[in-house]
Amino acid sequence: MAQITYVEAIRSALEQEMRRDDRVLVMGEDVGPKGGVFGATAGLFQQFGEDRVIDTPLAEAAIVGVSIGCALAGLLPVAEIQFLDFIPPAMDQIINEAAKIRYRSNGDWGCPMVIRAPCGGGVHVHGALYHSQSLEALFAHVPGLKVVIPSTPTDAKGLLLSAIRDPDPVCFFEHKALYRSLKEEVPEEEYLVPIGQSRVARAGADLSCITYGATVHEAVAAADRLARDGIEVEVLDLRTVRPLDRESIVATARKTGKVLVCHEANLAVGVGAEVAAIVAEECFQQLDGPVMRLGGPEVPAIPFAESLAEVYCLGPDKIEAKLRQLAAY
Amino acid sequence: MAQITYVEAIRSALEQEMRRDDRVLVMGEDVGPKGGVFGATAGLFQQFGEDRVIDTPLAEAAIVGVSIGCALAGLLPVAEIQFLDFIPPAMDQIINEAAKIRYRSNGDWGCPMVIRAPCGGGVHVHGALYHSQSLEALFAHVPGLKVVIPSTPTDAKGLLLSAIRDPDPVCFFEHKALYRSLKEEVPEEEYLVPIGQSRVARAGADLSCITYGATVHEAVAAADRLARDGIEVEVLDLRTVRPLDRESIVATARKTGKVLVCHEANLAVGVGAEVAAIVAEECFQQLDGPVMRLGGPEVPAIPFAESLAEVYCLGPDKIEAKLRQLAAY
Amino acid sequence: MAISESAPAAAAGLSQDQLRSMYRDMVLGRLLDERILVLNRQGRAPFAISGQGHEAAQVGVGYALRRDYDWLVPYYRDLTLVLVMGTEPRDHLMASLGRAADPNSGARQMPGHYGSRAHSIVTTGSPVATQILHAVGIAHSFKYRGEDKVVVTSVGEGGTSEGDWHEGLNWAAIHKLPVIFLVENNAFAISVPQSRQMAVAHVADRGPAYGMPAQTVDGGDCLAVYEAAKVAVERARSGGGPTLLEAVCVRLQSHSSDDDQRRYRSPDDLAEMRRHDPVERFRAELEGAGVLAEGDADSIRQECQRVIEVAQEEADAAPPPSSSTALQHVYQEG
Amino acid sequence: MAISESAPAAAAGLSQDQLRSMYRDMVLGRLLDERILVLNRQGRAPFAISGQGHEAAQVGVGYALRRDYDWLVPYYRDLTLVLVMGTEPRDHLMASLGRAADPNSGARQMPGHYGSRAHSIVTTGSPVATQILHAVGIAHSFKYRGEDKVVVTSVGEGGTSEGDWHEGLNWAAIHKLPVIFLVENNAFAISVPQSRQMAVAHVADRGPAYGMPAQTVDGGDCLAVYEAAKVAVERARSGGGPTLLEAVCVRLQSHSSDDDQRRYRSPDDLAEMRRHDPVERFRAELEGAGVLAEGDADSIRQECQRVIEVAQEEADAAPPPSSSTALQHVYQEG
Ligand SMILES: Cc1ncc(C[n+]2csc(CCOP(=O)(O)OP(=O)(O)O)c2C)c(N)n1
Ligand SMILES: Cc1ncc(C[n+]2csc(CCOP(=O)(O)OP(=O)(O)O)c2C)c(N)n1
Ligand SMILES: [Mg+2]
Ligand SMILES: [Mg+2]
Repeated sequence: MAQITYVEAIRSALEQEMRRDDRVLVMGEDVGPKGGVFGATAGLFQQFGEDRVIDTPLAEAAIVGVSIGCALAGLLPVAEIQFLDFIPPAMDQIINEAAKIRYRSNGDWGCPMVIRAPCGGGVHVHGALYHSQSLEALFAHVPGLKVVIPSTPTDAKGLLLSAIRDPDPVCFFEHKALYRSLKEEVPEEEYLVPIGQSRVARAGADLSCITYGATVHEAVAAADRLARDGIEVEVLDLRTVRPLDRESIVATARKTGKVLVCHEANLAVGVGAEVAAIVAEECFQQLDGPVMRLGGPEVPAIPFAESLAEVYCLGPDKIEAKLRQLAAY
Repeated sequence: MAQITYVEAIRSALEQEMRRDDRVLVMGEDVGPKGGVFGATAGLFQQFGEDRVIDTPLAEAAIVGVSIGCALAGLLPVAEIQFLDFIPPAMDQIINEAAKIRYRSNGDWGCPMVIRAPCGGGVHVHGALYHSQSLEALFAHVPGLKVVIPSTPTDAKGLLLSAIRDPDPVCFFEHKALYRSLKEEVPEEEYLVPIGQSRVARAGADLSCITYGATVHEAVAAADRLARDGIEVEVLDLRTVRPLDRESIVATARKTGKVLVCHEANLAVGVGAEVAAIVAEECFQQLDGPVMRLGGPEVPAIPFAESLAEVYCLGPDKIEAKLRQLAAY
Repeated sequence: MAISESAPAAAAGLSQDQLRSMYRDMVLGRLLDERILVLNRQGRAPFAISGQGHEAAQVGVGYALRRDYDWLVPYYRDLTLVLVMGTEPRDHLMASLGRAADPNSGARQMPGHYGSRAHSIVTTGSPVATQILHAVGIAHSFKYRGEDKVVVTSVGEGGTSEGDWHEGLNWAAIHKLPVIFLVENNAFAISVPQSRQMAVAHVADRGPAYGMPAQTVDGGDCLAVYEAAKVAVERARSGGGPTLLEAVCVRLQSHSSDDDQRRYRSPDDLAEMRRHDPVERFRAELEGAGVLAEGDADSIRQECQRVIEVAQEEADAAPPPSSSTALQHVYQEG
Repeated sequence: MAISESAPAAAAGLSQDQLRSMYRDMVLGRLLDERILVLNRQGRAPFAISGQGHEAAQVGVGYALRRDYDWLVPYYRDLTLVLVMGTEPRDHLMASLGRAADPNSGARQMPGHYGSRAHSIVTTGSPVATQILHAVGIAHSFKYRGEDKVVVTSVGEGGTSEGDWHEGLNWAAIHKLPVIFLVENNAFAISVPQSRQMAVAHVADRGPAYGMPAQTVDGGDCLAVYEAAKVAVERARSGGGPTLLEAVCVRLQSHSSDDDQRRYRSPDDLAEMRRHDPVERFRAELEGAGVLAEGDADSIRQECQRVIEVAQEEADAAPPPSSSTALQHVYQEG
């Protein structure tokens, strides 16, 4: 096993699956000779040629819409949207078309495709308002879609392979801050991490912190600090935000009785609201404190200047403070 | 005061405000000579001419994007999207542009505009998958927007006037089933219903039912049935789903200790999740039962056949059943 | 192109049988369309959308395709075209009446949203012009696999204002994909006249913007459309890339059963339009050329009516979908 | 258009002073651009995007407008154009260094996202081509109020693939709005060459699709662009409607500080491009015509450098935005 980064794990999943199945194509802006703005498709053009690694026009609706057509005709397209911030032009194709094709045709047609996009920001990413957004809530609301947000290189590879083999459209969002910041031993051979299953990132019996994406690492760091005081926080990494792993959410909440849900995305009507609502409904009798949430404040996105960005972003300090507040409840 | 319908209230607000302020324009598909597919702009073309009532090309991104330009240049556009189902092509203009203009320019520019769209469906609306959607969650998630969903003719007029005079972009969603189904005495003169303030549609001390839009009437009907058994349900009509009237939500929840949130939109990561999460966090000590939710099931939208549509839709029966379950808790 | 009296069958390389079959399909489409409007007026079909006036264009294009080989990504006015591609009147009556046996959607969608994997007719939704991009992706797949299939996608002239249309034509031209963009131009997008939709006289004026061959053809002239479509299909099949084909049609009925075009079109305009009924025109043409003998048109009409009667009886007797199926097929099951 | 040696000043109706001023603005834009790249390489500016190679086109267009009267909806390569419209080097250095005094966004956006109500430069975001529609709405407002203002919006050739571009041009043409669509065609959308973006040789080939006058002009030829822009502005101001103006430019630097164009462009291609530096070309032209005497170019350069030095000193000393402002201006306050 080699130590590889998150972006290398993505690249390796794409390459392995393209080698295994010639129905798999990659398309997007700059995915060809340049290898993608983050290198996620580096070398694929050279290896598989321009028929399978397609530099598209600058047109997101087309990237998704043409991918849908490919899926309808029996291919397995992996569309890349250069930044998640630029997915809204493709929203109609995603939520009105891809998500509804199976249902509207009463199962006659299906739409197996993956939409990959880098998401998220933070004080050291400098993407600012339009290169930092976490828009997963917009997709997590929509039946017919699956939405996956891996937090580790191992999950990135295993979930991407599952996504490509999934018979339905999967949104696959990759946090930019993770691309090169952590390395991990990742099996070279293929393996599948199932969509819809969360993972206990850190076990604990006193509090639950339910989260996903890059925030998992911040939550674990915060939990480690509480552990020094003998407070054990269980960190649940959702991995998939649609469909949610309801069972595991309920299990950890019932076990600890105190839940903090956190994510980088805007808080209001976010994925965290859904998790909190599930806990509030299903764990009423086991709760020892209010279900708390921590997430992006009421501003449109993460600002450029560090002094502003840090107001938006979470980080271990804010999570720690909130966990201590909950612990003291 | 005349008895008028919901759609007449909309029309009357548009007409009055266009008379009062010549910066107000209306644009959309078929809003001109035809007067809109639901008649919301009937007669305006004849009264105000083609410069102020603009039949646009079939292009939703353009309807919103051109309206943004008008707003930037000092006009007060009211854009009509023919059905809320067809707003996704304009999503980028709404969430990346209109919603972010003030923030991204540090307050140098503003974007006063209204986006009107008929939403919702139901067993007797027959709009099916693409003429029935309730997509408000997608906008309620986005800071920078306001999202208004009136449930009565009186509110429709007063809120629309407020929306047009609001300095920021307002999404104004009108439930099709309400357009002609109920009449009410509505003041002929102008009046403003403030954005962001809910309304107690029915007072009660035993349970709270928090909802909005057409569902308000179903909830009131259900509540009336419980009243026969001496159970008094308070129905809170949110009227605005962004920003939420947090105070009133918390107040009713604390008062009754038992909360059901319901809406026609898909349940997962919906507005109801946010309301439930607020209640779970802020009313923990006052709750006497789990926060329950009722909403659209896990299917992409409302199907055509009545036998299928009724599985999707709420209606007083389902709300009643859930309220009784909560009451019995 | 018109059939010369001396050699009608030879025109366009069509046999007399084929010409009669084309006429028969036009009549079938028209009569079925009329029947659906009747069901709507009777309050039995909650919604209907009519393709009357577009039949000649649709038959012309449909006959240029290889059935059960080439693909179609249609739009809601294409009743006649999806009949040509192999669907049955029964299928559409099931849809109109909201029956479980509606093969398009199992009564999940409003009628007029065609789709049939069996006949390579791609499932369609309501948002205008989204299908353009699907057709491009399908054409991409044909090219990728080295198949010589062709895909046709259709849209109204109103739909050409959408961004998706632009993005699709541009992409297809870059990659020289085997796709034909059929625009059925009936001069109205619901109530909005062409002059408020575009500042050009013909949608085909937009072909050169993409480096794409484009042609405007009289959509009331079945054989002219057939000829133009054949050229386009041949081009696509042989690797020559996409074509933009504009068929100028009339919209004989209102936009849909929820619309009344007398509210925004003048009586003169409507009367003038009615003089361009393509079904009548084709009948006259075939009779003039001797392809249809006296009485042929009548018996074709009767045969079609009988097919529709039988289909309606079936649809009448068919059950609505069971409520228990409402939550199925959101994701692949099993 | 080139300046004839005999009557250089008269060419294009520009005085010698104006020509020198145009040259000065080009040099200012270039030097400021270079300075910003230096700040980025020093690790002081986290992000930079360069307009080098586009200066002549931008000066040509900017000088055809009435400053503080006409409007601009720019894109990220328009540093020189927004300088012509009245912004100052200081403004852009504040943005690059993320200072509170950045007038574009108060350091909320990445540098290169221009906006200034004071100078009628509309706030811009990152999604490519959205601004096209804003310009159309602005032009609509001018026409509605009977003002004879004109709005220019710019975009790269890559942006013309987006649906918004299509929808905007179509709308402007229908209503004959006073807007100029400037396309700065540098043949690349990041790494994607024009041949993968469109199947036509010139973006201006798309004008007729909308019924819109369109012209391709050498974007390295400042005065040719000025001439073409003047015609377009005159047309717009007098009610003649929109124009599509394509200026063929070179992208001398990589797409942005996060890109390295040597990874996808050949050394020959890059070398050939470098021979087309528009600033050098204009200097040679003006010197040849005697508009710039010996030493003029040097002293202009020095004057610009001084302006930039002073601006940078100011920006260096300026504070970042206070954290307390991060939540402001989401909605109108007070
Ligand atoms: C994206 C979208 N916007 C609006 C509508 C509502 N709508 C349905 S058909 C139609 C007009 C279409 O006109 P055209 O494309 O010319 O086709 P025609 O109906 O004339 O055949 C409109 C506005 C829609 N279905 N989809
Ligand atoms: C909607 C959207 N998609 C993708 C991007 C990422 N992106 C930024 S600039 C660019 C290329 C633009 O090329 P072009 O329009 O030719 O302008 P140029 O940079 O060459 O001046 C891309 C893909 C974006 N900003 N917005
Ligand atoms: Mg039409
Ligand atoms: Mg470019």
